[in-house]
Amino acid sequence: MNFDISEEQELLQDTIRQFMANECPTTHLREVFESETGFDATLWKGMAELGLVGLHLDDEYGGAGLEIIDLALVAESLGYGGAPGPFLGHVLAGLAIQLAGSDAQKQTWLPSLATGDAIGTVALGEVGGGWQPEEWTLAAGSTLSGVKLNVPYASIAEVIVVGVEGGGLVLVEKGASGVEIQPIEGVDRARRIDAVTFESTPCEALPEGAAQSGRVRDAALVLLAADAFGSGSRLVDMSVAYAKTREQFGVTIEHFQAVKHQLANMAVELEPSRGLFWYAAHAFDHVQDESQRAAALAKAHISDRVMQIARDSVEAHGGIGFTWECDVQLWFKRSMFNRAFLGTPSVHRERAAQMGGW
Amino acid sequence: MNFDISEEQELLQDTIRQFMANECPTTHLREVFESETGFDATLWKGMAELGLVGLHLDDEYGGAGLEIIDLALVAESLGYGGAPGPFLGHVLAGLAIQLAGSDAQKQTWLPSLATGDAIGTVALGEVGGGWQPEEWTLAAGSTLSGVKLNVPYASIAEVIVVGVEGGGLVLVEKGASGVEIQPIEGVDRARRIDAVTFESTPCEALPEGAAQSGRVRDAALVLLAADAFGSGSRLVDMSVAYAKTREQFGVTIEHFQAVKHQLANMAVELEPSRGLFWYAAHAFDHVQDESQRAAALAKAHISDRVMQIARDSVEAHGGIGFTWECDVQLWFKRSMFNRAFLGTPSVHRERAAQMGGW
Amino acid sequence: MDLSYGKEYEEFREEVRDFLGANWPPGGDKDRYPTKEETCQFRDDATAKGYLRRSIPKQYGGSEQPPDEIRGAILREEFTRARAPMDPPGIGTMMLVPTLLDRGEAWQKEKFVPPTTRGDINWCQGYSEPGSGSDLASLKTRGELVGDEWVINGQKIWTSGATNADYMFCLVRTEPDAPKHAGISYLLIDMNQEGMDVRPLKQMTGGSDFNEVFLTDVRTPKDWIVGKRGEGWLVSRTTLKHERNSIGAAAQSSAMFQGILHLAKSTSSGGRPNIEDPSIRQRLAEIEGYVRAHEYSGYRQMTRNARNEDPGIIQMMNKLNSTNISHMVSKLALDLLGDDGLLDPTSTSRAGYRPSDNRSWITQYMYSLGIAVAGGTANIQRNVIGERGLGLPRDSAANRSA
Amino acid sequence: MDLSYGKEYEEFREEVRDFLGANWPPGGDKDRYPTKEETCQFRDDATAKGYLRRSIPKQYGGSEQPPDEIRGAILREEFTRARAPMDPPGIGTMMLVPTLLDRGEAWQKEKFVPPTTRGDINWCQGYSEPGSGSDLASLKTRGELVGDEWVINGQKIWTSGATNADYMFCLVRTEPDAPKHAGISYLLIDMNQEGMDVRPLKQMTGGSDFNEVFLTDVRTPKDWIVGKRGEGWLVSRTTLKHERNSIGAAAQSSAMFQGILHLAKSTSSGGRPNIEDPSIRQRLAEIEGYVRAHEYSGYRQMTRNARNEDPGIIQMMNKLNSTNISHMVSKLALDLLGDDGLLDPTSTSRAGYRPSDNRSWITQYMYSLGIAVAGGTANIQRNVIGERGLGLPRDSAANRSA
Repeated sequence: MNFDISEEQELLQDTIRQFMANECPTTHLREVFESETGFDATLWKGMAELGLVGLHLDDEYGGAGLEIIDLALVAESLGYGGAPGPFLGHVLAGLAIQLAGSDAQKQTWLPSLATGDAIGTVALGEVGGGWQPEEWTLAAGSTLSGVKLNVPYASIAEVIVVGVEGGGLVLVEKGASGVEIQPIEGVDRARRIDAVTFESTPCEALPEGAAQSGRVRDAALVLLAADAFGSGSRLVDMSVAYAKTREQFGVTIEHFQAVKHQLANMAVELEPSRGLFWYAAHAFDHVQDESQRAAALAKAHISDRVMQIARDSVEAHGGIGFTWECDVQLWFKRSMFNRAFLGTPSVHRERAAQMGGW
Repeated sequence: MNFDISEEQELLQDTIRQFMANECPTTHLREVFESETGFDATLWKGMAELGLVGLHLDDEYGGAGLEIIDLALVAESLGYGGAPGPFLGHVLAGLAIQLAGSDAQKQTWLPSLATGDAIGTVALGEVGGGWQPEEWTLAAGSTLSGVKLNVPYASIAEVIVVGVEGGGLVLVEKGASGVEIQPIEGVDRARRIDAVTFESTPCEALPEGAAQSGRVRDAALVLLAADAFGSGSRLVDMSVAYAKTREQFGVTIEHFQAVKHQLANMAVELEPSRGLFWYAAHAFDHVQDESQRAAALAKAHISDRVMQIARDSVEAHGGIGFTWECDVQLWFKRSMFNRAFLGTPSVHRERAAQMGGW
Repeated sequence: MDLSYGKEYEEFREEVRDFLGANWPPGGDKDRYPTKEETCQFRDDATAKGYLRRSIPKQYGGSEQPPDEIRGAILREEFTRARAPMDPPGIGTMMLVPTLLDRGEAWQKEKFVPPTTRGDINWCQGYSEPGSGSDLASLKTRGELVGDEWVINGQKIWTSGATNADYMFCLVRTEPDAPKHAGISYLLIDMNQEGMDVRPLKQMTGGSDFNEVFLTDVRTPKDWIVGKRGEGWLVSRTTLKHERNSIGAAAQSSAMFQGILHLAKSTSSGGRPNIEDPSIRQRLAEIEGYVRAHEYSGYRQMTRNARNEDPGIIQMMNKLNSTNISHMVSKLALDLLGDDGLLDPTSTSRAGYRPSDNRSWITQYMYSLGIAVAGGTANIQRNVIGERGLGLPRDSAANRSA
Repeated sequence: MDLSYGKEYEEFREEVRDFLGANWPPGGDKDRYPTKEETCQFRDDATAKGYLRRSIPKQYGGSEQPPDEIRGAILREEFTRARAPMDPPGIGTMMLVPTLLDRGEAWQKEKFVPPTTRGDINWCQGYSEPGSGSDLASLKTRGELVGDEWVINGQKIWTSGATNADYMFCLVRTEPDAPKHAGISYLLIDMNQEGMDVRPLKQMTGGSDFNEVFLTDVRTPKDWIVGKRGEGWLVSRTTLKHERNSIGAAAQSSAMFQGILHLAKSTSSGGRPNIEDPSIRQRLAEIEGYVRAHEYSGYRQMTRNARNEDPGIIQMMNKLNSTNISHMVSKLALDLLGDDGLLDPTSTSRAGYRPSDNRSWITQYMYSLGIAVAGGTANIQRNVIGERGLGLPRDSAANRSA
C-alpha cells in the first residue's frame, strides 16, 4: 500500500510552485487578468520548458509518458499559483489525440503540442449545459456546423478537438473556413473562454473518438478537481496569513477563537479531499472500472467545497476581502470557473448516483 | 398594524410558565417520563382549572371562545415547560367536534372536553406516513375498520376523532366494540402514542368532517410549531445557563468566543421564527386564504430549526449533555416528536411548494 | 394581533394617496422626467403636509412630526407606489442631521440642516480606517489645532459617496494623550479643498460602492466640531431618534426571494425547469421559512417601536438574518445558473457572446459577501447578540486591551 | 501510488491466511463456540507466529515485532475475515501496556503486562472528572501518602468498562502545592476494594457506555505509581509507539455510509422509494464525497506512518471528520425515517406495537452527538487543528489561567 505521491512528484510540485512564485507573482497575474487575450506567451514558454504541457504524451512524440496523476499534480500546483493561460484545454486536446487519434494525426499534432509550440484546446460545452458526450448535438461528416460554448482559448489554438453527435471527436485546424470565434466574458479572466461557431467547417474525425471521449471528459474532471484543490490551499494559506497580520483590539485577529475555528473549519473542509483527486487520477490509469465515478465525485466534492472556502476567505479578510485589490478575488473567480466548467456539482452527483446503481 | 400579542396573552403565558415551574419541575417531569401511562391526572386537572384545555371552545359549551393564536401561545408555554400529557390530541378533538360536529355532538362532547373531565384525542396517522386527509384510507359507514398509528393517549381518551377515507372524520367512543389499543414505544415519553385497531367498531360521522378535517390538520401544525418554539426557547435558555456556570481553564465557558457564537447562532435560528407560528395562528382565524400554507411553513421551519438547536444544546453541554440525567434529553426528545408528528419538514415544504403554485 | 394598520392609519393613507394623486408626477405628466425645481417644490409641499422632513424642527425647514413608525411605513409604501421622491437619501439625512439636531450648536444646525434635508448638499462619513474596522476606536487620523483651524492628516476607508460629497463628518484623534475612546473629536470638513484625495475602491464585482479618502493637511475651522473636544466617540454613538425602518431589511429579503423564485422558474437543468426539481423546491421552501420569519420579525419590531417599547433581542438580529438569507439565496442561485456561473458580472462594455440576464445573479453571489462585511462582520453581530442579547461576557482577547 | 499492499505483504497475507485456516476456529468446527482455553491457546500460537502482542517484548510474553502499520492492517483484515480473536480489546492493551513498557518499573511490567495482554485482567481509565473535561489538568481527585499506602479520594467520570475492570490507571493530585500540571501522579489501583463505588451513567439513548466512579479512602501500595510523583501528566501523555489504526475511523464512516444507503433504498416517502428522490440522491452523493475523502485520508496516514513519516495536519482531522460525517448521516437518516422518527430507541423490553428495524437509526441520531463529545468536543478538535496544524495561537481565555 502506497497512497502517497513520490519524491519525484513532490519535487515537480515544488519546482512549479517556485516557478510560479518567480514568474507569475500576483502583480503579474493581475496584468494577465487585465490583458486583452489573457495569454502570456513568456509564461507559457516557461511552462513548456519545464515540460508541463506535454507530460502525459508518449515519449515518441516528445512527451514524458507520464500518467494523469502527474498531470493532476501539475494542475494542483498551477491552481495554487493561479496560473493564467490555456493549460487545461491544451493538455486535454493532446490527450484526446493520443487516446483517439490515428497514427498520422498523432504524428501531425502531438510533437508540437508536447513542446507547447502549438496550442490545442477542446470544445465540449453546448448551449444549455450540454457538456457530456451523450449530450453533444453537432452533426459532423467531412464538415461541421453548429455552436460550441465555453471553449478555452479558442482564438489562439492551432487545433480544436470538438465533441460531436454520438459522442465522437473531430479535429478543426486554425484558419479552417467557416469558423467564427467570439470571446465570452468569463468570470475567471485567468482562463479565457470563447464561443465557437462552425459553418460547414472542414474537419477530420478522430477514429476512436466515440470510444474515448468519455475518458477525455473524466481526465478533465480530474484536472478541474486538482486545480480546485490547489486553489483551496492558496485561499486557506492567504486567510491564515491575513489572520496573523491583521490587528484589531490590540491583537492580531488569529487570537480570536471564532477566527481560529473558522480557519480550522476551512482546513477540515479542504485537506481530506486531496485523496479524492489523487485516487480519481490514479484510477484513470489503473482502476478503469472505478475511474468514471471517482472523477465525477472528486470534481463535485472538491469544486463545491472550495467554492465555499473561497466565500469563507472573503469573510476571513473582512471588508478588504471584497475588494478588487485583495488577491482573494483572483482565486474566488478561479473557484467559480472550476465549479461550473464541465457541469456543476449537482450534475456530477447525480451522475455518480446513477453510476452507483442507486 | 399590531403584530404582537396582547397583555392578556402575555399574562396567560406567564401564568402557565409559573404553573409549570411550580407543578411540574423537571424532577416531576422525569417521574411522568418514567411512569407507565405518561399521564398525570393532577397536572391535567391543574391545566384544566387554568382553562387551558377548552380555551378555544365556544362560551356556550364552557369554553373561553378564544382563537387558535391563544391556543398556540398556550402550546408554546407548555413546550417551554415540557408539559407531559394529552393536551395536543385533546384540544384538536374539541376543535374537530366544534368545527365539524352536529349540535347534538357538540352538546354531548364539548362541555366535558372544555372542563377536561373527558379527554379526547385524534387519530390521524396511518401506516407509511398517511397523515393528510387525502391520504386517509379507513372506510367508515356506521362501523369502522382499520388501523390508525401514532394516536396520542388513545388509552385514556373518552372519545377519539378518527380521520377516514375521503378526508372525513368520525367519532369513536371509549369502550366501543372492536377497538384494540396498543402502546407504541415513542421517543417522547411526555407525549404517549398508541396504535389503534378498529374492527367493525361502531362510529358516528361528524357531518362537516370532510370540509373541516384540513382545518383540524392546520391547527395541529400550528400547535406543533408553537410547542417546538417553546421547546427551542427552553433549550437555548438551558444552554446559556450552563455556559454561565460550567468552568474550564479557570473561567466559565461563556468566556470562550466559540461558545458565545454557538449560543448566538442558536438564538438567531430560533427567535425570528416566532412570527411564523404567530402569523399561522392568526391566519387560521383571520386570513383563511393563507392559513393552510402558513401552517405548513411554520411547522416545517420551526420544528426543523429546533431539532438542530436541540443537537447544538447537547454539544453546548459537552459530555453531560448526552446523559439521561441532563434535562436536555427531555426537550431533545420532545423536539423529535414535534418534528416527526404529522409529517417531517420535507413533507410540509413540498406541500408549501405546491400550494405556492411552484 | 391585527395586521391591518387600523382605521386612523388607513385614513392617513387615503390622505397621502390623495396628496400624491394631486401632486405627483408634476402636472400629472407621466412621460416626462420632472425637473429639479419641480422635485424641490414637491418636497416642500409634502413637508408642509407633514409627510417629509418629519424629524426636523420647523425652524430648520422640517415638518416636526412626532415619531410614528407606522405613519413612516405608510408614507414609504405610498410614495414608493407613486414613484414619488422622499427625503433625499444618504448618510447626511440619515446620520448627520439627527446628530446635529441632538448635539450641534445652533449655528451649525442653521447652516447645515436645511440644505442637507433639501438635498442641496451631500455628506460622506469618515469613520473607518484601514487599521480600524471592528475596533473603530483605535482610529489614527489626527487633528491638530493650529491657530483657528484644525489641520487633519490620515486616511479613511469604506467612505461611500465620497466622490460627490460636499462635506465629510469625520472622527479624528485630537487628544493623543487621552485614553483610546476619549481622544476622538467629531469634525465637519469641506471636501472641496486641496489635500482631500478620494480614490474609488474597486470591488471584486467590478463596481465601486466605496472609496478611500486620503487627508493631507486638510483644514477646517476650529468651531466646526460637534460636541466638545474628545467627545467624538459619544457624539457618533448618539442614539438616533428618527423613525426606524424596521421592515426595510426584511423587505429586501422578500424581494430577493421573489427573484430567486423567478430564477428557479426561468432556468432549466438537463432539459427540465429547475422549479420542478424536488431538491430545488425543498431549498426554496426552506429559504422561504427564513424569509417569512425575517418579515414577521420586522412587523414585531415595528409594532414595538411604534409603542416606544424595546423590541428586545430580535432587533439585534436584523443584519445577521439578512446576511444569512442572502448567503442561502446566492448559493442556490449559483446552482440554478449552471453554466452561467462561468460568466463575468463585472462589465458589459466589452463585446461578448450571449449577454445573460442572469449575469446579475453572479454579482449577487459575490455581493452577498459584501453585505456580510459591510454591516460589520457576522462575527461582530454574533458578539452583539451574545453579549447584549444573551448576557454573555465580552471577548477576552478584546478585554485585554479595551 | 500503489493501492495494493505489494508483493512482500501479499505473501505475508497468504501466510496469515494459512495459519488461520489451520487454527481457527479450533478443530475447524464452525458450529461450536470456542472455549476460553482454546481462545487462549490460539492467541499464544498466533503470538508465536508474530501476529499478536506485536508491540510487547518477548520477556513479557509478546512477539516483539517491529512496528509495521501495513502488517497490522493485513492482520486486522484477515483476522476479521476469519472471525478470529485478536489481542483482547480494551484500554488496558491500548493505553496502559504501552505506557508501562515505556515508563514502568521492571516489576510493574512483569506483574501487569503479561496478564493484561493475555486478557486475564481488565483495566479502566481514571482521567476525566466532573469539573475537568477539556481542561483535564485541573483534576481534583487527591492522593495522600499514609505510611506505605496512597489514600485516594475523589470522583472520576466517563470511565468506560469500570463495571468489570480489575484495576484502574488513574491520574491523582498528589502534590497539592505544585503548579497545576506538575502536581499529578499516575497511580494503579485495585478496583476490588471497599470505597470504590461504580455507578453506570445512563445516556439519552438509554444505554450506558460510561460510568462514574466515586473513590472514598481507596488504597493502593506506595510503589504502584508509574513514573515519579508529580510526573503523572507527562506519563499520561507519553507518545504511544504501538501500531496505529489509521483507517479505523474511516472504515466506520464507510460502514455508516453503506448503512444510510441501504436505509434510503429500503424506505419510502409518499409511496416512492427514498433513493429515487433527487434531493436524497444529492445528499447521499455529497456525503459519499466526505466519506471517500475520509477513507483516502486514512490511506495517506497509513502510508506515512508505515514509513515513519509525519502525516501532518490530516492526522489531527480524523475525529472531526468522523463527527461531521456522523452528523450528516444522522440528519439524513431522520429525514428518511419519517414517522419512525417518533420511535423510542431506548428499550425493546416493553411490549409495543410495530418494532422497527430502523429504530437503531434513532439511536444513531442521538449517538452521533455522543461521538462529538466523547472524543473531546468539536471545539477542542478545532483548537488543535488551528493551533498545531495552522500555527495559530492558543486561546486567550485559556492562556489567562494555563
